[in-house]
Amino acid sequence: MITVLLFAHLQEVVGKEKIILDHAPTTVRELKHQLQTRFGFEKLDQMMFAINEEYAVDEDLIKEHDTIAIIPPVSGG
Amino acid sequence: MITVLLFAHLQEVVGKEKIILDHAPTTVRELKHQLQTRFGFEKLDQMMFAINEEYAVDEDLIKEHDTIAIIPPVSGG
Amino acid sequence: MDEKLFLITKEPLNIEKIVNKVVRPEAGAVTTFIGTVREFTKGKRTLHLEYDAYIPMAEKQLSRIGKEISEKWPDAKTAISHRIGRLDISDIAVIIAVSTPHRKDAYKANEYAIERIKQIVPIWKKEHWEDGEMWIGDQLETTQYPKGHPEKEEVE
Amino acid sequence: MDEKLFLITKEPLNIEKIVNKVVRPEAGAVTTFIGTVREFTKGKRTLHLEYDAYIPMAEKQLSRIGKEISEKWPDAKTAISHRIGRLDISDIAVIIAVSTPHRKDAYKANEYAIERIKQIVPIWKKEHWEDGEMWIGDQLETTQYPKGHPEKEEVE
Repeated sequence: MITVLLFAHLQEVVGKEKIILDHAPTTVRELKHQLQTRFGFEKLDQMMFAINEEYAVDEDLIKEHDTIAIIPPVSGG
Repeated sequence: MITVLLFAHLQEVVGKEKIILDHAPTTVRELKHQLQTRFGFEKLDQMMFAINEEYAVDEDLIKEHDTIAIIPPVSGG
Repeated sequence: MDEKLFLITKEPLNIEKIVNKVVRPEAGAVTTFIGTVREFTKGKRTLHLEYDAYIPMAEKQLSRIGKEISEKWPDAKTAISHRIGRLDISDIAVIIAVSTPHRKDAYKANEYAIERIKQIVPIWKKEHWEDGEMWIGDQLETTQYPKGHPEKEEVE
Repeated sequence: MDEKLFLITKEPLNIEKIVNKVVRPEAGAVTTFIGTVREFTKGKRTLHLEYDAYIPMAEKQLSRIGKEISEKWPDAKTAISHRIGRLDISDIAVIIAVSTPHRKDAYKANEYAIERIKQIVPIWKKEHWEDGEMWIGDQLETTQYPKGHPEKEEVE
């Protein structure tokens, strides 16, 4: 099981703060693929991803119980 | 009559906040000369001068009742 | 809680308090950057803003910026607080305070901090205008993250 | 009195108050420079400082710096307060606050202000050390005023 956190417009579009997936995808790339095909997420190429609060690249591995965050382009400051 | 204001170490060396001169020298250059010869001021070339709160050059004219300030290199900030 | 050098908070920000976190006998200069809510952006009037953040990660990223600054300017000490939630015009969104022994470094390190905040800290701003609202992305408008992540030198 | 944008005062300086003089709906960025009394300068320990000023002229010169900034950065608003009298370690000697619509200008204009203060504002610092005291002159150590006055471009 993994948790996928949503923020900003993604949170509003999906209507949830997080998505729980029963089975951990093997990599960030595989997670993106699932989000696109199963949940219809768009423009994931413009998002950053974090695993357990650290930025991750497509090749990074996802483990059971990891917390993934989808991070749209930031606009703080 | 003119007033010559002293600050910082000059004030301490001379032991006064100002000097009153009965007769106004004609220019800043002439004032410097008087300060050197009559009062023994040293290193006046390293000082700036102001007439009525504005920086002045050697050629600037001094009028009756003007307030002159001798301004050592500044060190604010 | 608010003694943290790197803080995301829903409370109004106090400049004095944040400056005091970096004032030290060996530092003669403190620069601060105070980001306030601007009413007009490119002619469009903002009514108010809303900030969201991935709080624990945002605080980690702020503290990483502090570490980067200490590597580049070893004598610098940095404190950053960012407010989230609803903010009105002229409210303070972010305060960056950097103290250094000498002033030039304090300016440079401070400017470095705000640039990095706009690159790597997971905080998002929603503009509320008279005719609508929108989450704002990628203010710098220079990066598109074609690979879905910031370049190596940006995240390392 | 202390609503003045350009002020020489014997009272302790309040950052919030000075920042508030320049916060405006059209400005999104405020930078401040806070000069504090440093304990060690080139290995020598300062016990406390004393500042003297030619007050009316110093305020005029500060306000001229504000004018110069408005000429270089037309959207900037500047406030500067400098404290005089006795100051202890970490006390605030000077606060410069500059607000601008965009941040880069706020840094540049602020740094311009502190450089100009060190050139043209008649304020003097006396260092008190364990083994003596001295009025400090010409901190920049770059100009000698061989003609007894700053160069034209410095005073115009």
